[in-house]
Amino acid sequence: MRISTEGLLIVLAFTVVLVVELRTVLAWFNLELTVFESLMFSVALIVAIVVWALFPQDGSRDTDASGSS
Amino acid sequence: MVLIVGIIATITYGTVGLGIAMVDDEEDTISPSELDEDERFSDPRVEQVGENEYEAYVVAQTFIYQPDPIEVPEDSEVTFYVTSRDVIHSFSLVGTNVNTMVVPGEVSSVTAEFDEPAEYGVICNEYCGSGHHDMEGMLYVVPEDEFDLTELSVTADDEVELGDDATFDVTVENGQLDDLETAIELEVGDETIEEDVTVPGDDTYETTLTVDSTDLGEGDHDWTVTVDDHTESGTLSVVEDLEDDEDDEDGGDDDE
Amino acid sequence: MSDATVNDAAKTTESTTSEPLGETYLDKFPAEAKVVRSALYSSFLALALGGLFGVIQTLHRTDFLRIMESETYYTVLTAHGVFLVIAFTIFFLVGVFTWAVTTSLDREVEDIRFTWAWLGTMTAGAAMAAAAILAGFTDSLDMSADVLFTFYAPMQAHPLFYLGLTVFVVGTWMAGADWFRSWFAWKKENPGERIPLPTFMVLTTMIMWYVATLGVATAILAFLLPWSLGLIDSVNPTLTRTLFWFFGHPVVYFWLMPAYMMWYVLLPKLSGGKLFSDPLARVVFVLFLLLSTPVGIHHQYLDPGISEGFKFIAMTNTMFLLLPSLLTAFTVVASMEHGARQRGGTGRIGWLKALPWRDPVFAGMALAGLMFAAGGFSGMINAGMNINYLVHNTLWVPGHFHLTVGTAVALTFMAASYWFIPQLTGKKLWNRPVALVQVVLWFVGMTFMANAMHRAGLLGMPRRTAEPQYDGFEYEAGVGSVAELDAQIALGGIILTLSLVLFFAVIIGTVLGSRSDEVPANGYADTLSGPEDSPKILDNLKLWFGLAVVLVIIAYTFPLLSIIERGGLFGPDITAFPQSIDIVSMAWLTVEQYATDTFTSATEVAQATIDGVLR
Amino acid sequence: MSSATEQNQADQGAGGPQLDHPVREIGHDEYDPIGTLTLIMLYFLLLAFLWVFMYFVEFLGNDPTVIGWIGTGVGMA
Repeated sequence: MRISTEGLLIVLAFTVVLVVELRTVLAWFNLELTVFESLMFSVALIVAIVVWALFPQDGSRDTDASGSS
Repeated sequence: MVLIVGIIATITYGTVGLGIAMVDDEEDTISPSELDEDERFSDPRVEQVGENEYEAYVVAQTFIYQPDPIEVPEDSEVTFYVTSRDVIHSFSLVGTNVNTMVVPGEVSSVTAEFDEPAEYGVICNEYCGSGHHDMEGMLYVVPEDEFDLTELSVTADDEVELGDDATFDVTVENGQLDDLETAIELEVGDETIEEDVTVPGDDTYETTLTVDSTDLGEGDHDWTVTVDDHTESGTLSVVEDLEDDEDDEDGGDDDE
Repeated sequence: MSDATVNDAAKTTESTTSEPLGETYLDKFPAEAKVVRSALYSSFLALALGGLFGVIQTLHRTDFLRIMESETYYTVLTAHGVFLVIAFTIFFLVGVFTWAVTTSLDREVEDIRFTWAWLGTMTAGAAMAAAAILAGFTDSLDMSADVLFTFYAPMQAHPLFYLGLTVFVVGTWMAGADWFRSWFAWKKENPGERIPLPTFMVLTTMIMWYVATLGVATAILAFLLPWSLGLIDSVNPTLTRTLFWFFGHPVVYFWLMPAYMMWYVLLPKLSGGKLFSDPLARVVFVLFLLLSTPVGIHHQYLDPGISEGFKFIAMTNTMFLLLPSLLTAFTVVASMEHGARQRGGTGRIGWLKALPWRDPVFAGMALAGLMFAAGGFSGMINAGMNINYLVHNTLWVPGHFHLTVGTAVALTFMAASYWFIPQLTGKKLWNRPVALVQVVLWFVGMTFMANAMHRAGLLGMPRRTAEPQYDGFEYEAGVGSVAELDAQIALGGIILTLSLVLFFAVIIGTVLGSRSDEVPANGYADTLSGPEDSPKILDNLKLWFGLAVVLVIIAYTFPLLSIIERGGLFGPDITAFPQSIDIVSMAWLTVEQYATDTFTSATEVAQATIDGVLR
Repeated sequence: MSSATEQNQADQGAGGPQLDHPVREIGHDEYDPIGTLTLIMLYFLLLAFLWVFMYFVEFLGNDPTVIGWIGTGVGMA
């Protein structure tokens, strides 16, 4: 775990905001994504963040909170 | 502070520089129960009031707009006078900045320019009762050559005796300000009568067309009167002898 | 991400509690705790019902699931609106205000029976209004109140609805009297002392409320109630509408002020710091007191029968109302930064990572504040006069207030509940991770819903409709499609419902738990710059009350007179004399000049205070 | 950063009211809310940009718009 479970949760929450608006913002720059493409992109982004977060850096600690949520 | 002043400045620019006006209190109040006696709202309609200037009198009520659809020409400046017969509604052209509340007792007047032919949905965006979501109308902005405010009405005989003349009283009303140059065309049976007319602006032209029933022969004949895109039609019976009240042939009104 | 270590280290301390243990509110004020608890439970009941109606209508209007006739939609919508923005928020805030007054004055209420009496009055009123609304679901009762939260005449509700609202408001007036009574008693014992900040906030908010409710009280008692009872035949729809918005705009500050109070007095403490500035906080509340009411006409930009000049003045006032909110943004963020830096945060942006994000109370309030920043933007658009043509009565507007009252207020209240319920019950919060997931879910759900609502509004999709699908035309979406926006709204609604379920799980779990001595002590944040730094004049409530009344008189006399002149007191059947409005307008311009001067000097005081604090 | 962490842990060990003085105490005079100013400036820039976008692109691009002349409204005459 690189960041705490709670930290990950917050980061993911902010990612959602980004993802929701991404398609509109890109459209201003004439980058038209379909719903499916943007969905795939967001899933990929979230998976990337989760993988990055879970990547074992200093052993496996921090299990206290994740179990109950 | 800078932000606030900037915002107010933008709005002021919109008002002064671009001439964007708010709905306001320039119109007198009106009693919603007396709309039928009001000269503007007893007959909801579009009227031409100047070159490229039109006025639309619209009544909103649960859960319709009158008139529906509203038709105006392109390149026109239209002032909508909207009032309500019952509760608070709105008059909103979807996807535009034409949007006003419609309050009973008040007349909302909004002016907008329509440069190109288009179709707009008109919706009520203020909750007005259980059928609120069904309250919609249409506004058609049509090409100039397709637009007219001409009204045609025809009074014709139902039945004539063989040998008599069948008469068609044609009234053409020109709601626009320019003269209307057109032709009245009557087709009855195999006969065609045409009359070129000029209807002065904001005026009415009346004429009577006659057809000798001998030319038609006995039997039923469908007739059509055409002025531009407007038509009126009906059926004329030519009979040997009128059964009763022989000369009293003031003919029922044509069918629509 | 080097700060992660700090987080990890701090975590062990926090996993028990983020604050020192000690005497809870329940220990100190057992009788008051019971009242506050009852108020909170009432508000939770309203929240549960309102939330349920919320998800039903979300799925209905987006056409995903229609379990009822579209006619019934408006009953559901009325219930959703009234239960959430009136019952949920106000029951919660009277609880919090009682807590704030007793805690900060450090004294019990003067007479607990009176305290119960106002809570009982409010409950009775709420029950009456709720009965009238809910009766709309059944045909067997000849009663309904499908008039939505705004109850615009000539739409009429059952008299019980108007009566219930009146009784409810009278209850809140009594509550205010209770808190003023406490303050008077305290002042007698502590002459010359500054009013403690939380009490100051309560008192200014209540003064605003007294002024604001005069509008709705007049509308109901003089017009709508007699009219619904058949005593008078006709009402002037523009007049009652204007009186409604006289109250209808300040009421949003009545919801918002307690949330602001939480951000000022709890959030700095939870961040591990102190409130940046006590005087600035006072200035903010005074500005809200002064400016909240004389702005209501900005809800009527598109109304016929009100002149453009009045609308412009309402807009100017409204724009200045941005000032206290922007000051709040500064003060609250600065307080959080103070906490973060005390916790070891560094850098221009990096300090954000040092905040206690794993604490659901903190995370909820911080996310609520962030959403409020976004809502502030759409609020600016709403406040703009001619740009209002673009958004008026479209889905943009619900998008806006789901960010403000639906998140800034509701999420702050929910997060605050995680702090209050342990205080009031002496029981430890059940399951902090679930609570954290709950607040984050609310944030995510509202992101989807509010975003899509704003965008649908820009396409011209109306609010307050059961079926925004029409026969004659289709919306033109620039990016994406209407189906996509509908899906986002529905998804948001479902996530929010899930979040609500978790909220009730945590609350019920906590209440059913057993007493614990691990509950943090009752208290509120210290200040970096205390009341001693603020000009004494800020505590002169009489002055501010007087000034608020004057501003309201200035802002409303002429519009109201003009409306009455046009349409008559009792509606359009009475002949109007519109030509005399010209005279009124001339007089108005003079008065406006005076108002601007007054305001400028008020702003100067604020500016001076800010400068003083920043130095 | 690491020293701060240690100090924090030390505080915990003492069992005192940890988070009131978690790492260091910053008083009024030494506190410089630079991060807040950064965020607020960013927010202001965003607001200004979005306002301009909303007004000049979304609103003015949403023709037709209600027009008229100032002075027709009695209030401003």
